[in-house]
Amino acid sequence: MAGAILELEGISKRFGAVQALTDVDLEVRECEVVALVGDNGAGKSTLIKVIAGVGPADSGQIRWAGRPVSIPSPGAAQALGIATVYQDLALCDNLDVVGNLFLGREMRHFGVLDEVGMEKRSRDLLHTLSIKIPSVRIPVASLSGGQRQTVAISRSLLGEPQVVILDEPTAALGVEQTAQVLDLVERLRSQGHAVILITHNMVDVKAVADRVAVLRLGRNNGVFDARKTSQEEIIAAITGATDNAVTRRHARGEQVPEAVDE
Amino acid sequence: MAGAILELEGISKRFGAVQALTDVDLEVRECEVVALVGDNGAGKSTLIKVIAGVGPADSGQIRWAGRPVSIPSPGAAQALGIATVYQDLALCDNLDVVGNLFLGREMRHFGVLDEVGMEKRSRDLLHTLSIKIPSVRIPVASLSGGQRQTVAISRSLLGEPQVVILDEPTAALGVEQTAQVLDLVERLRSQGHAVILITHNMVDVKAVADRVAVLRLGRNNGVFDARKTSQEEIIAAITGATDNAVTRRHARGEQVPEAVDE
Amino acid sequence: GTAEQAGGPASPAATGGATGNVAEGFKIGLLLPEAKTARYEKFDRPYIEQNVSKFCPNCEVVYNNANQDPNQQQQQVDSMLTNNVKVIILDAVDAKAIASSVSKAKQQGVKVIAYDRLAGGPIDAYTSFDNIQVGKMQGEALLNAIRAGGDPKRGPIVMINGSPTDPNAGDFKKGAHSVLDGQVTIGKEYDTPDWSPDQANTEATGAFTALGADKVIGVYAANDGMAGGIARAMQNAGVKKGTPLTGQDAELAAIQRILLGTQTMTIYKPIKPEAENAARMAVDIGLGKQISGTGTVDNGSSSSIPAQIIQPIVVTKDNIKDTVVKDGFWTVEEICTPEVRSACQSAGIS
Amino acid sequence: MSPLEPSAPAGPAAQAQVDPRLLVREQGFAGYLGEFKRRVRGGELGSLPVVVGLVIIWIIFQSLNSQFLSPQNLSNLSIDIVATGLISVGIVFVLLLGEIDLAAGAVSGACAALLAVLYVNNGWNPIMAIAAAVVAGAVLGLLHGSFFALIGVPSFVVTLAGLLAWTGLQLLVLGPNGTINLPDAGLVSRLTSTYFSQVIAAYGLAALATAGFFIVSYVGNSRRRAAGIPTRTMGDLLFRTAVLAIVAFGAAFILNKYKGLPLALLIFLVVVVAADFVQRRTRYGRSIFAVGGNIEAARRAGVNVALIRITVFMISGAMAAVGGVFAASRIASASQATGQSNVLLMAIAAAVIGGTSLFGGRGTAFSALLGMLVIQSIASGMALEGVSNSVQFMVTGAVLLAAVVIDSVSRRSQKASGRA
Amino acid sequence: MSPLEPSAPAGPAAQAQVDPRLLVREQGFAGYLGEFKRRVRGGELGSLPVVVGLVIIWIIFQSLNSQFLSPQNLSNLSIDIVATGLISVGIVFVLLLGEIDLAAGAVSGACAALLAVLYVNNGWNPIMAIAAAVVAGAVLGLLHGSFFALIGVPSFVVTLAGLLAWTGLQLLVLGPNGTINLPDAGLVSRLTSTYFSQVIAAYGLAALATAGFFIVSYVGNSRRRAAGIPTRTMGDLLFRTAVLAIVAFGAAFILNKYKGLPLALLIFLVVVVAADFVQRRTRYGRSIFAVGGNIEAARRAGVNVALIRITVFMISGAMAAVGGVFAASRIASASQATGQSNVLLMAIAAAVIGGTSLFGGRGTAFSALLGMLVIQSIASGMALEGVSNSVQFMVTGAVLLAAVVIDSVSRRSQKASGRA
Ligand SMILES: Nc1ncnc2c1ncn2[C@@H]1O[C@H](COP(=O)(O)OP(=O)(O)OP(=O)(O)O)[C@@H](O)[C@H]1O
Ligand SMILES: Nc1ncnc2c1ncn2[C@@H]1O[C@H](COP(=O)(O)OP(=O)(O)OP(=O)(O)O)[C@@H](O)[C@H]1O
Ligand SMILES: O[C@@H]1[C@@H](O)[C@H](O)OC[C@H]1O
Ligand SMILES: [Mg+2]
Ligand SMILES: [Mg+2]
Repeated sequence: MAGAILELEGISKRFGAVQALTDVDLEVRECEVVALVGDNGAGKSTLIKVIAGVGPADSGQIRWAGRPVSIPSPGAAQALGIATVYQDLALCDNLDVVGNLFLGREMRHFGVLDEVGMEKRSRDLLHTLSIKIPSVRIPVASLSGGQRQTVAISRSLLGEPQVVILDEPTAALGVEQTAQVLDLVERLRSQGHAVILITHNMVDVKAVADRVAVLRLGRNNGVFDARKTSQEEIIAAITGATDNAVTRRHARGEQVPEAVDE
Repeated sequence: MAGAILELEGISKRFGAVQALTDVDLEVRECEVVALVGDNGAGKSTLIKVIAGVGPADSGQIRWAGRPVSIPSPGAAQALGIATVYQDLALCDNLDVVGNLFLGREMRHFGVLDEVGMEKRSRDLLHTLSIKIPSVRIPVASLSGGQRQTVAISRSLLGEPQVVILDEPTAALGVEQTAQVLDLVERLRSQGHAVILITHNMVDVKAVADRVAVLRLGRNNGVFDARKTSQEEIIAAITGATDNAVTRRHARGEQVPEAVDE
Repeated sequence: GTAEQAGGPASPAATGGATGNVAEGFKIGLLLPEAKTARYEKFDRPYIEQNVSKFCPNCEVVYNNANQDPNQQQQQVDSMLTNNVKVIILDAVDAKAIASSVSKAKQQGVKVIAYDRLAGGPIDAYTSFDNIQVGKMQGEALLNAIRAGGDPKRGPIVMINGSPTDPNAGDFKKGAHSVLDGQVTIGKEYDTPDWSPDQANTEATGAFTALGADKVIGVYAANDGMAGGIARAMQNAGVKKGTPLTGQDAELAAIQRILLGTQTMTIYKPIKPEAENAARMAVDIGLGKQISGTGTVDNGSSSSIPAQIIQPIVVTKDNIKDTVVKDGFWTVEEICTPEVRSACQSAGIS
Repeated sequence: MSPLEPSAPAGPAAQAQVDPRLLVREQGFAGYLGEFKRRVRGGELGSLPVVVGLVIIWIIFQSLNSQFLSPQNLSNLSIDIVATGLISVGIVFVLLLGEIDLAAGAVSGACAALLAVLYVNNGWNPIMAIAAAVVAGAVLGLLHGSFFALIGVPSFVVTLAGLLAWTGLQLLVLGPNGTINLPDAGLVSRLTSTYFSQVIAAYGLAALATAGFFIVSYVGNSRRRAAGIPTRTMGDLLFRTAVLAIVAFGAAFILNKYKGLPLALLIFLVVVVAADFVQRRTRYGRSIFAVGGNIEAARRAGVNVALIRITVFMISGAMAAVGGVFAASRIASASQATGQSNVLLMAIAAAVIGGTSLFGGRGTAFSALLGMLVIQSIASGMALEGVSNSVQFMVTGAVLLAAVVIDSVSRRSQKASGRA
Repeated sequence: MSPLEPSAPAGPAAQAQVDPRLLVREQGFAGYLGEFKRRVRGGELGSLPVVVGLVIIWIIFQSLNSQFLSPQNLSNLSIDIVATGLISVGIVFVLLLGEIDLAAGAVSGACAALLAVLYVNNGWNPIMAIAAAVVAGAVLGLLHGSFFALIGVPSFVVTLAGLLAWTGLQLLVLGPNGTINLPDAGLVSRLTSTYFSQVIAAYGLAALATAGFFIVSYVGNSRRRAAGIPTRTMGDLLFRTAVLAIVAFGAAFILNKYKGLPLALLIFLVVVVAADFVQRRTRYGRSIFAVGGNIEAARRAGVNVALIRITVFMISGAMAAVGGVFAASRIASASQATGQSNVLLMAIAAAVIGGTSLFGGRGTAFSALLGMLVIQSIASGMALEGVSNSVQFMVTGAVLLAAVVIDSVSRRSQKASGRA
C-alpha cells in the first residue's frame, strides 16, 4: 500500500462562537477510499473545506506527500491536485451545463472558447453517469436536484486530480446514478487516486470504503477498517451511544427492510 | 381505509422546450404514505411543486377531498392543508433558525413578535429531530447541510397540515436523524395524515411506504403496493430496464453490503 | 402654419438660407438652457412667442430646453436643423462650448441669435444683459448697504457664489470681486454646486459658526434661490436682523423677502425688452432684412456682431413698485400674499 | 396538536441540551472583555467601525477648526441630517428588499412643492397640507410599487422613470413662479426652527431612552429566563445601558448648551426608532427581511410578496415626502431645487454607510441616522473650512471612502471567518 | 486520462442519447413559426420586446413630426448615442458582475478635461492626448476596483466616493476658466463629424456584417455537425442572416441618404461587437458571468475573483474615458458639465433597458446599443416637438417606463413558466 498523500494534524476551526473543529487528524493514502462519517453538524464539510482551500483552518498542519503545505485558496488546492465536490454543489445558476463543467478550465481554440469541443465532451461525460439532461445548453438553474449533483461530480473529474473529495455525492441521486458513482469511486481507486467520501449511507460506506474516519461534535472519534467493522459499531461511534434512534427503531422491529442487493 | 384526499389527473407541465410532465395521475388517501419515486429528472419535484402551488400545471385536474380545486399559489396550498418540504429547502439565509421556522406564521403578543415564545418552541421542535444546532439564533446560512434540512422539515410541521409532502427529506441527514424522520412519517400516518414521500432510498420506501408511485421521464410508470413488490421490481420500473447499472454492479458481486438492520 | 409646417420632407428651399416671407411664415427655434430658474418658462419663452407672433403671425416657434446640459443642447440644435428652422434664438448652457453647433447651423444657412448669454461661434446677432455688470451691481449694492451701517471692515462678509459649472457664475463672481476686493473683509467664500439653496444654507451655516454669527456684516448671494436658503440660515444662526444680503433674478420669493427685510436687493433683468429684441431680430433676419443694434460686440470668433444690450436694474424695497410691478413682471396680488401684506402696505405697494 | 409533540420532551429537557461546541462566555466583566476581543478578531462589530470612523472624522475636523465640535455646530448638524435622513429611512426599507428607489429625491421635491402650493397659495391649514403631501408621496410610491410588483418592471427602471416624471411634476406644481416662500413663523418652518429650550427636555428624553431601553431589555431577559432559553448576563445589560446613557446624556448636555433639544431631531429619532421597531419586531418587518433574503423561500412560506413590495415602496414614497417637508422647512421655501441634485445619492449613501446592504435582507433603520451623521459631518466640516469646490469634492469623496474602509476591513475578516 | 473515460462510449453513442422530453421542432419554416409561437408564449424573446417598444416609439414620434424618421434625424441620432453608449458598454461589464459604477460619468468628465488640457493647452498630439485620457480612465477604474476587490468596500460606496472625487478632479484640471474648446478641424472633433460619404462605405459595412455573421454561423454549424452535437437548421440560419441583412442594409440606405456612414457610429458598433466577443467567447468573459452568477462557485472553481473585479472596473473606467472623449468631440469642447447631470443614470438605464440585469450574470454588450437607441429616440422626439420642460420630464419618464413594460410583461410570463 502506498504512503500518505495527504495528512491533516491538529486542525481546529471556529466560526464566531462555534468551535466547529477541534484538533482533528486525518490521513489519506494513495489507492485508498476513506469514508468520512459523522452526525449532522459534526464538522465534515468544514473539514473538507479546509482541505479544499475554501475555508482555511485557524490552526493545524497539512502535509502533502510528506511536505507541509498551506492551502490558502481553492486555486492552491487545485494546483496540488485536489478536486472537490461540495455538498452545496456551488454551481453558477446563470451558466449552462457546459459552462459550469468547464468553469476555470475552459477549452480554447486560439484563445477563443471552443464551445463545440466543450459541448461534445460534456455530453460524453454526462452519459457516463447515466444522467439524462434534456440539453447541455440549459442553465443549471433549471436542472433537477440529481441532475445538478451529477454536473458537480463530473466537474470535479475533468482535471487530473490526485485526491478527489466527494461531500455526500449521492445524496440526491437515483439508484442507478448512485451505482454509477460508486463504480466511479472504485475506478478512481484502481487508477491510483485517493478518494475522501463523505456519506451518511452505511451501505455505501461498507461497499466502497477502505477505512472509515468518524467525526463527532468536531473531534476525531476513531478510525476503523471498513472491512472489519460492523455498521453498528460505526453508527455507535457516530451517535456516541449504542442506544440511539436507529437501534430503537430497529428494536421496535416494525418492518425489516431488505438490503438493496438481496 | 379512508378515501382519497388528493387526486391529480392528467397533469402536464412544460418548461420552455422541455416537457417535464405528461398526463400524470396520482392519488393520495388519508392515513397513507405514498412514495413517489423515479430517476433523476423524472419530474417528481415538478409534480409536487404543482401540488404545492409553487409552479402550477399547464393542464390537468386537482381534486381535494373529491372537489376540484385550483392551487395557484403556495398560500392556496397551505390554506387547503398541504405542507411541503422542498428539495432545495427554500430557507432565507439571512434569517436565523427561529425566523425561518416561523416565517409566515410568526407567534405574536399584541401584534409584536413573540420572540421568546418562538425561540422556546424552536428549541423543543429541533430537539425532537435529534439535531444539534449550536444556537437557534444563528443565520441558517451558517448551518450544515443536514441542519438546514431539519429546519426545513420542522418548518413544514408547525401548522396543522392534512397532507405532508416531503421531497427527499433524508438526503442530507445522518443515520440517527434519518431514523427520526422515518419515525415521524409513521407517526403522521398514524395520526391520520397523508404523506407523499419522495426518496431514492429503496430501503426507506420499503420501510414506511404503503404504495409506491413511479414516474419515468415525466410519465406515470406504475403504482405498486409497497408490501408486495420487491425492490428489484421498483428499480426496474424506475430505470425502465431490468438490466441497469444497479443490477450490473451487483452482478459483478464485488462485495455484498449488509442491510442496515441485519 | 403653411406648407412647411404641414410637414413632409423638406423642400430644398426650406434650408440653405433662402429668406422667408411674412405671409407664409417660417420656423424659429428657441433654445433655453434650463428650467430650475423661474424666468425661462415663465417669461422668456412666452414673451418671445408673443412677440414673434406679433411681428410675424404665421411664424412658428419651436422650443427646447436643455436642462443645463450642453450635450443635450447640441442635440437640440441638430433637431432644430432637422426641423427646418430658419433662425435660432439661442440661450447657451455653455456659451463657449456651443460654438461648434453654431458653426454647423451657419453651414446649413441657419441664422443664430445669441440670447442672454454671448454664445461663441459665428453668431448673427446678440441681445442681453452684461453678466459682469450684474456682479458689479450686486457688489455695489452690498457695499453701499454695509457702509450705511458703519466701517465696511468692521467685520467679515460671506460670499456664496453660483455653480462652478455655470460660466455665468464666473462672470458674476468676477464682477462682484472687482467691486468688493479691498473694500471689505471676505471671511469665507464658497462656490455652490447646482446653485443649490440647501447647499447654500449649509455653507452659510458653516460660515456663521466659523466666523461668529454676530460678527458677520453682510452676505453676498449670487442669486435669489440661494439667497432663500441663506436668509433662513441667517435667521437660525442669529445673524443680526437687517444684515445685507444680495440676490439676482427678481424671483417672487426674493421680492417678498426684500419687503419683509430679510434680503436687501436683487437684480431685475427686464426680460420683456430683451425678449422683444430677440423676437424682432429673429423675424428680421428670417426675412432677410439687415438688422442693427445699439452697438456691436466681439465674441472671439466674430468681431462686429450687432448687439442690443439692456441694463439690468437693482431692485430694493424702494423701487419694487417702479420696476417689477410696473413692468408686469409680478402683479401686486402675486407679491402681496397674506404674510407680506403689511410689508406691502408700508412700502406703498397695493 | 403537532405531530412532533408526542415524543417531544417538555421544556426543561430542551433547556438542558447545550451544544458543547458553543463557546460559553465567562461571567462578569472579564467575560465581556473576552467576548469583545473575540468579536474584534471575528469582525462582528456591527456599527462600531462606522462609529469609529465618525469619531476620527470629528477629531480631524475639530483639529482644523475649533468651532467644529461647538454646541452650535453640533446642534445645527443635528438638524441638517433630518431631511435627507428621513428620506434615507424610507430607502432602508427598499434596500432591505434588495431593491432601489431612485425616485425618492424627486418625490420629496414634488411633495414639498405640493405642500407649498396648498399651504401658501391655496391657504390650506398647514397640517392638512402636510398630510396631503405625505399621502401624495405614498401614492407615488404605490405607483412605483405596483409597476414593480405587479407588472415586473425592474425597480431601477420604474423609479428612474419616476425620477424624471416627478421632477416634471414638481416643475408643474410649482408653476412658472418657481420658489414659494413658507411663512417664517408658520408651522412648517417651525418644524426645523423649534427648540425645546427647557433643560429638562433634552435630559428627560435621554433619561426616557435609557430607562426605556433598560426596562425593555430587563423584562425581555426575565421572560427568557422564565422560558428556559439563553439570556444575557446582567453585567452585559448594565454595560449596554451605560453606553446608551453616556451617549444620550452627552448629546443632551451639548444640545442644552446651545438652544436645547431641536424638535426636528426629536421627530427624526422617533421615526428611526419606530422604523426599527417595525422592521425587527413585527411580522411585516420579518416578511421584508425574508423577501430580501430569499424571495422564493418567502413566497413558498406564504408571504404575500407583491403586497410587501408595494407597501415598502409606499413607505419609501411617504418618507420621501416627509423628508421633502423638512427640507422645505429648513430653508422656509420650496423650489425647483428641493430634492434635486445629490439628495437621492446622499440618502442611499447614508443607508449603505450605516451598514444596510444594497443586496437585501441586511440592515437597520439606525443606519440612516449613523450614515447621515457621517455625511453631514463631512459637509459641515468643509463648510466651516470654506475650501474651493474642487478640493471640497475630492475631500468629501476621500473621507466618505475612508469612513467605510474601516467597516469594510473588519467585515472582510468576518467574511474570511466564514460569515456574512 | 480522466477516470471517466474508460466506460465512456465514443461520440456517436452520445449523439444517440436524445431526451424524449425535449420538444424537437419541425424542420423548415413551419417549424420556425411553431418555435416562435412557443417562445412568445413562454416569454423567451430576448431583446425582441424592447425592439418592439422602440418601433412603437418611432411610429408615435413620426406621426407627431414627419422629420423624426428623416435620414438627417436618424443620422444625428446614430451619432448622439455614441458617447453615452460607450460609457454604457463599460457599465454592462460592471453590471454583469452584479456591481455598480456610479463614477462612470465623473470619470468621463475628468478624462475629457484631461484630454482638452493636454491637447489644447499643452499642445499634445491628439492621439497621445486621447491615449492619456483613456489610460487615466483605466487608472481611476483600477482604484475603484482595488478598493472594492482588495479591501472589500461595497462598489456603490467606492464609486460614489469616486463620483465626488473625480468631479473635483475635473474642476481642478479645467482650472478656473471652465470650458476649453477643441479645434473644430482637429482630430478629436472629427471623431464625431466625419462621415464616410462614399455610398460603398455603408453598404460595404452592411455586406461585411451580413457575410461575417453567415460565415461564422455556418462554419460553427458545420463543426457542430462534425462533432455530432445538435445544430441549427439551415432555414433558421438563413432566416437570421436575412433579418440582419434587412436591418444592416436598411440602416446603410438611410445613412447614405444623409451624409453617409458616421465614423462615430462605426467605432461604437465595433466596440460593442468586440465587447460582446470578449463577454461571450473568451475565458475572461465566461469568468465575469460566473462571478456575477455565483461568486462562491466561481471562487471554488479557481477563478481569480479579485483580478476579474479589478479589471472589470478598469474596463469601465477606460470606456468612460472613451465616452468622455466622444462627448467632448460632439460639442468640440470639454467643460465642467461634461459627464455630469444625468449621463451616468442614462448609461446605466441604457444597459438595463437593453436587458442587462442589475443583479449580475445576465446581459449583453448589445444592450448598451439598444438601450441608448430607446433613450435617445425619446430625447430626439421630444426635441423635435418642443414641449415645456415639465412635460418633457414627464413624457420621458412615461415613455421610458412604457418601453420596458413590454419587456417586463413578456419576462413575467417567462417567470411564470419557471425560468429566469
Ligand atoms: N459559516 C459558518 N458560520 C457559523 N457556523 C458554521 C459555519 N459553517 C458551519 N458552521 C457550524 O459548524 C458546524 C459543522 O458544520 P459542517 O457543515 O461542517 O457539518 P457537517 O458535518 O458537514 O454536517 P452535515 O452532515 O449536516 O452536512 C455546524 O454546527 C455548523 O452550524
Ligand atoms: N425551471 C425549469 N426550467 C426548465 N426545465 C426544468 C425546470 N425545472 C425542471 N426542469 C426540467 O424538468 C425535468 C424534471 O425535473 P424535476 O426537478 O421535477 O426532477 P426530479 O424528478 O425531482 O429529479 P431529482 O430526483 O433529480 O430531484 C428535468 O429534466 C429538469 O431539467
Ligand atoms: O440668472 C442666473 C443665470 O444667469 C445663471 O446662469 O443661472 C442662475 C440664475 O440665477
Ligand atoms: Mg456537510
Ligand atoms: Mg427533485
